[in-house]
Amino acid sequence: MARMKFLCDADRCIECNACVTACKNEHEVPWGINRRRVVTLNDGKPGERSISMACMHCTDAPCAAVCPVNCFYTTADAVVLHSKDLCIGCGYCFYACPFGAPQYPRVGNFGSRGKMDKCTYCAGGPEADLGTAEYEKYGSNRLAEGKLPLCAEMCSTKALLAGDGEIIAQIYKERVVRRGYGSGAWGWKTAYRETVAI
Amino acid sequence: MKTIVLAVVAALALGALAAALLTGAQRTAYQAYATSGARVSEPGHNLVGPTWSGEN
Amino acid sequence: MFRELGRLQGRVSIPDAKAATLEQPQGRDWRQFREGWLPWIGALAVLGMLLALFAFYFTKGRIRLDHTEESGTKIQRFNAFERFTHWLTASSFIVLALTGLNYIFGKRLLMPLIGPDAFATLSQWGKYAHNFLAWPFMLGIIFMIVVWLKDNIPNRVDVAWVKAGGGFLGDAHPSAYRFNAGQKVVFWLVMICGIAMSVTGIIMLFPFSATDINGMQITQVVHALIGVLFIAAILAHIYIGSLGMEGAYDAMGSGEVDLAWARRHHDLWVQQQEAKTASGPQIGSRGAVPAE
Amino acid sequence: MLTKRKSGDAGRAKLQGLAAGMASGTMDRRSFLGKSGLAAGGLAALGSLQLGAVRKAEAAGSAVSGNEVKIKKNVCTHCSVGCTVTAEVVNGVWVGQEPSWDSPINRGTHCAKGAAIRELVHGERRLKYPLKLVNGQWTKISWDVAINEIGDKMMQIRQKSGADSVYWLGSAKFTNEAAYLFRKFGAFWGTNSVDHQARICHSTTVAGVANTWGYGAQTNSYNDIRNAKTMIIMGGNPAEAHPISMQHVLAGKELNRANMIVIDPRFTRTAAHATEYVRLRAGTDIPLIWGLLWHIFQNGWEDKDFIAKRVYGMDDVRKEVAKWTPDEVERVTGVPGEQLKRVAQMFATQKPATLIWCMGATQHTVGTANVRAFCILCLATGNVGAPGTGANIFRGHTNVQGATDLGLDITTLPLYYGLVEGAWRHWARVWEVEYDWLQGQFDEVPAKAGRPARTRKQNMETPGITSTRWFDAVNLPEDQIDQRTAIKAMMVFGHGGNTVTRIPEAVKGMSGLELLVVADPHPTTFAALDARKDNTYLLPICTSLEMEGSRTASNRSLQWGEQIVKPAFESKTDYEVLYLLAKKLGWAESMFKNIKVENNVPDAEDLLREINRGGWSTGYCGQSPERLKAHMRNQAKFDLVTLRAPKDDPEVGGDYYGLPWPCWGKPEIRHPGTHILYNTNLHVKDGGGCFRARFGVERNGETLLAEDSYPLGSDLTDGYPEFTLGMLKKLGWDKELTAEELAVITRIGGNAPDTVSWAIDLSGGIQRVCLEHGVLHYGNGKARANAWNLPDPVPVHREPIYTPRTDLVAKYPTRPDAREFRVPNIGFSVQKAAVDKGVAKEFPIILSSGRLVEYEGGGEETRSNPWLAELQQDMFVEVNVGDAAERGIKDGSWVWVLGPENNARTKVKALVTERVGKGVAWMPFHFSGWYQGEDMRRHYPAGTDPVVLGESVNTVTTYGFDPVTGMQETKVTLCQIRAA
Repeated sequence: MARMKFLCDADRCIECNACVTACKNEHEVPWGINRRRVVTLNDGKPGERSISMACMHCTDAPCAAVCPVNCFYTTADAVVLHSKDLCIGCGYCFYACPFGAPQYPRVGNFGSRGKMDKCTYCAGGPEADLGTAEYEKYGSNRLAEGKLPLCAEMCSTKALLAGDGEIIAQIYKERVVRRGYGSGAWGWKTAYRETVAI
Repeated sequence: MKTIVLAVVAALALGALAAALLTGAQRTAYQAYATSGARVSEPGHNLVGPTWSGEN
Repeated sequence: MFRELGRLQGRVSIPDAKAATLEQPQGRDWRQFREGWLPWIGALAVLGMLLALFAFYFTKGRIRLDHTEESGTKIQRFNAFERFTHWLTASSFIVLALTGLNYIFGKRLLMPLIGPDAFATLSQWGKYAHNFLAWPFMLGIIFMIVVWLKDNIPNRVDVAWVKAGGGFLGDAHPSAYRFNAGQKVVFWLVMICGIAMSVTGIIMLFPFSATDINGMQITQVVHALIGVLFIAAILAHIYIGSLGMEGAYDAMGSGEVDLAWARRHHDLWVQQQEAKTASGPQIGSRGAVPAE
Repeated sequence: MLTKRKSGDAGRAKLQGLAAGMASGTMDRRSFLGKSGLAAGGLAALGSLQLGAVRKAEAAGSAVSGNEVKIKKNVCTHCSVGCTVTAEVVNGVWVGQEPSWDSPINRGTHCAKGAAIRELVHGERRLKYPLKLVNGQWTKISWDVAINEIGDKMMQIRQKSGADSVYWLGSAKFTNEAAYLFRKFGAFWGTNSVDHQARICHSTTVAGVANTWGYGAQTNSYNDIRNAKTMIIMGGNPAEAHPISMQHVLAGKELNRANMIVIDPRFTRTAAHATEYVRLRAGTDIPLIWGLLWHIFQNGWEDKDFIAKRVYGMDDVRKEVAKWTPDEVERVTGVPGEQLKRVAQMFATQKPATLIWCMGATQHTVGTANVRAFCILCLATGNVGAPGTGANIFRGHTNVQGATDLGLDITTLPLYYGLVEGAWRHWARVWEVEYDWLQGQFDEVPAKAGRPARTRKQNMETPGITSTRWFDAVNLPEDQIDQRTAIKAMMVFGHGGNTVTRIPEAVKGMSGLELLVVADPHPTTFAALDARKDNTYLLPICTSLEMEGSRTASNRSLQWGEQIVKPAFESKTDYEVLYLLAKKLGWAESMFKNIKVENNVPDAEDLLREINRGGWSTGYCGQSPERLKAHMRNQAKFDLVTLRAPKDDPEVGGDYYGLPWPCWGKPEIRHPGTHILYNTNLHVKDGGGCFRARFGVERNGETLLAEDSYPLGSDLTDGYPEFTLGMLKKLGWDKELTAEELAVITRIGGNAPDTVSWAIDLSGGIQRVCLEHGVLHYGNGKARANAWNLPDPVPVHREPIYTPRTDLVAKYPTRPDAREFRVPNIGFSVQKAAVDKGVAKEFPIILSSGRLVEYEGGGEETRSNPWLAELQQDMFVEVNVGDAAERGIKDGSWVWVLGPENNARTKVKALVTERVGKGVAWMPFHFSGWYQGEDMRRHYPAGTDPVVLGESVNTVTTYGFDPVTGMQETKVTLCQIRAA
């Protein structure tokens, strides 16, 4: 079975935010909820690198571990999803997530922050596939349509790779071999406890 | 026993009061993440529900 | 090049400053604490205390009022406001404790029984209760300070009390003012833990207003650790105040205790009371005399 | 709010059988609540639960994966890369966007704007119905009322002040057909003051490059950059302005392990990926290029063979370059000689090498000279006319290339025919309109302030006023304006207004107008500046996604866009509005003689066919609607690097994608288009070419024709002049013309048929015959390193008007004051005054401006798109860490940026960064809606104000115009920054 992963090739990412708006467009993500964002390290200095970050769908996901109501589940192709019916909006997943993926409709007090929302790898949630209820709660389900996340499909320089971990690692490896440099499969060590051996 | 009941009732009352105040002071993400340069009239409510509770 | 060098901070163009943290590995350590250590510490503390009390109850049994302590006349130990304060804090504490423990043990113990849906709704309600009943608890803590701080300043008498093992060893009853050393320990325990819980609780109630993500993790660790220890300690207090010592409940129940019992356990306090009122011991509820 | 839905049977089953991780055999939530007796009301009150509220599926359509979804293809309306947009349309509602995998240009990808473009057609901040300003209040009016009132007022103004008093400001976001129609409308109205965004974008490039080797356009393409071994990106930030081009740039950099050199005063997102970053002082492009050439000539790295055969006047350049020794270059530009030597060596020897530039090179008072210096660098190193080389000019807007080609330029009629009588007669023939009638539409200009009068014919052949000076032509005293009267009315179609310098002056200009009409999907800055009380109209125009039409990308490929959805709200297409206006003014029949009009909407295909019938000069004659649509259907067949389809394909065999102009001859002869200009390695019928012989045959004894260099398979193996019927006769090829072709030529030639040139031969016969002989009808000439007809024939460094280096102004002053495009250009006096008043001390920081990836152009459209607006919510200024520390400015705090003219000031946020060097600041130019610290949101019609507003950088930008094209100087001025 495929093991879905994200890989952002920091040597190609130009912080054009196509991934961000593609996600907003595909799932009608409202203002204030940023499932995906681009962070630029060393901004303005040589060695500046931009990385597009949403949720890495980790192996043994920290968010799933700390959730007091265990509302997370990992699908057969290793996409970490959660149920908004069960979520109580406590915010623990945000503390545990190394990548700051969870988003909350309300930012005020701890009491009623609303149900957590996060990148679903365009795989919807625990509702009937391609149903209106699924769209209203979790967004569209491209994986059910045999497609891949729109953020990666529309990435302007093909920096953001999504798909089976083996395949995108192979793509990235070939690139690094051909171009002679690479800043590493970003975030893989933390998320998947492995990296791409070049 | 009367004091105990009174205390419990008082606790619940204070709790309810805190609930009302805190929920009132609550700010949605689109209010919090809109700066003075932006006027957000239609923030959209997919994924978060019409009342921005994440429940729809 | 960038991996695993600790927290990575960058620049984002959106107003949500938290998004600028690209990676914070401390999340893994926090998870290790919350899923690894905390359940064990919590279980050990709470079950340990229960077992200890259980064992104590079945060995030493209940401390009976002996016959010399039933003179039939009463003396007011706590006035209405003090009792109100106690029960305001106690009732909200119980709910806070239960809902607090639910965060740790709910999914391990309760969810298998009632199923994810029901448990989620329960937890949702638990969270609301925890957040909103925290405020009465905090108010109660403040009231406690107001009414009891002055009686809980430790003094030489307490030292002697402790040396005598608080009356458990032998049958001598060391003298004590209004609160003996044990009760002062409980008071200070409630104060310290209560305030710590309140402070960390408020920080968590308004996330990221006071600190960043690592601060929030640390706050949660402190809140949880103190929480479970606090619960364990209060279990002991509940035991002594109800089952452990006969007649103790009345002090906080009706507010009046037997004069003879008071003379045996809190002799210096009774003397103070009598010195203050020329007409001897107060009987009944003739107006709340402030227990100065 | 239209949302995307995927309907299907939403069963509850999924909730019960959650993945194995959850315990099973349990109650679900509702039954639990039912049993526990908790009243539903109690819960719902806290808003935590929405029990049983069945939500009506709000979407007008639901994207059922099945046959109901219709796929429509159009082209992104934002930048000029030309990404294909694949739209999923259900019941006439655009519900989703899919990657356009087939397009060879974007291969499925988009940038932030392209991926959010669906929102444009249902944005709630769109202008929804025509509005009229009545003593300061926006009032709704109907289209008929609007067209009637505007038409009447225009006729009144025409009677009183003449045709030249109405200024036609077109748009780079027009489709080709709309741009052509707009220019035709200007010609019928009788004025040459028809301009658009190219003026402030690449006008200097077009003038400079055309005057060097023939056509002013990108010589290669984005895809061709994949062949480059070395790329210099100078004065351009493609990572923010043309993100998808970076896919080809970075892929090329990786495939060929190419050198990627970025030369920019600012460490941009593009520079972050460069192998070599060169930071120069803004405004010193020419010294840097001469510095490079100094090293090239010093070490003999130049391509001597190429220069000998195909370049004229390189010796004059050698003389100028000799002055620019490395230390003088370092003194002026700040770039160390050693670094320039490295860059020169790479560009000259590690070939093929390409030079990429954008606004950084063009938006200067020396813009045209800059661009010519860039071309000379390419010529000297032989880096033109081959794969992986060339001048890759990244044009800005979606159709700035097409709109420039089709004449939205005050100096020419469509397709660069110019304004000479021959050009007017050519178009009169194509439009089937009397030349004399057209001439009659123009004003007679009386003698004024010592200037001779102009007859209608002379005025007809005189360029109009540039869009950078329209407000000067309102504010200046009448006698200084070289036309009948000052400008009285502005017809603004799709133009922001905050992208032109000196906005305080523009505000005065706006109040001086008698009529202002803004036709745009959004109200634009013209509504926000609160300069007018009445006689102002806002007409809602739909975006190019809501109408059919073709657009020309920066690589000269034409792409056909289908109408994705009907125009939103009450908006109309450009075609319809121009038709209604033409009908109101009375010349609709003659203007739309050969164009089918159905319920007031002219047919886009017919317009393109008319362009094909007249587009001989630039090769716009082969791109028929049918061929373009075939290309859009067969996008996957075109190769990624050569952009060419396999030869044997029935529909698009051998074509280059989008038939990049020039695509010679009639559509029937199926010329494949020209992927790489001036490429002598290919036969002309395969898109080969050579430099145009448009500057004559010989000068000062030196030939201007190519010497033994010719396109592959050419019958003539040496340079030759432009082709006329006479030339064909001399070569005996005229016999190959068909009878009809000969008849047409003789009809056109009248009594001198031999003089009929290839450009005005409507039959296309001359072109057809030349192609058969492998010869290029526009001649085979040499590129000119010395353009003797331009000011500074060999580019000379001239300090910007507002320069911090007052010590250099004496040695490198700007050009003396002169009259250009009907208004005075007093750059020299302004520079002198600035130096005398010591402006540089009071305003020490160099201010440059540029693009953000999230916004485009004036920004009204993209700042109204919440998905984009959320990413950049505050106008900001990038301040160097050192400068910020000196002024006590913290990152993210408010600051005042003060400009040297009109004591203009803007209140913006500070972004303290290393991106800009010490003493340099940078601001994006997409914001408007705040003015000198005041929020002008209330001046917008209700509900049409963009989501994000901010100060415009051009409030503080200053005087300075290029002598050849009137280009503004937005890339370098001075400012002071103070904590607010």
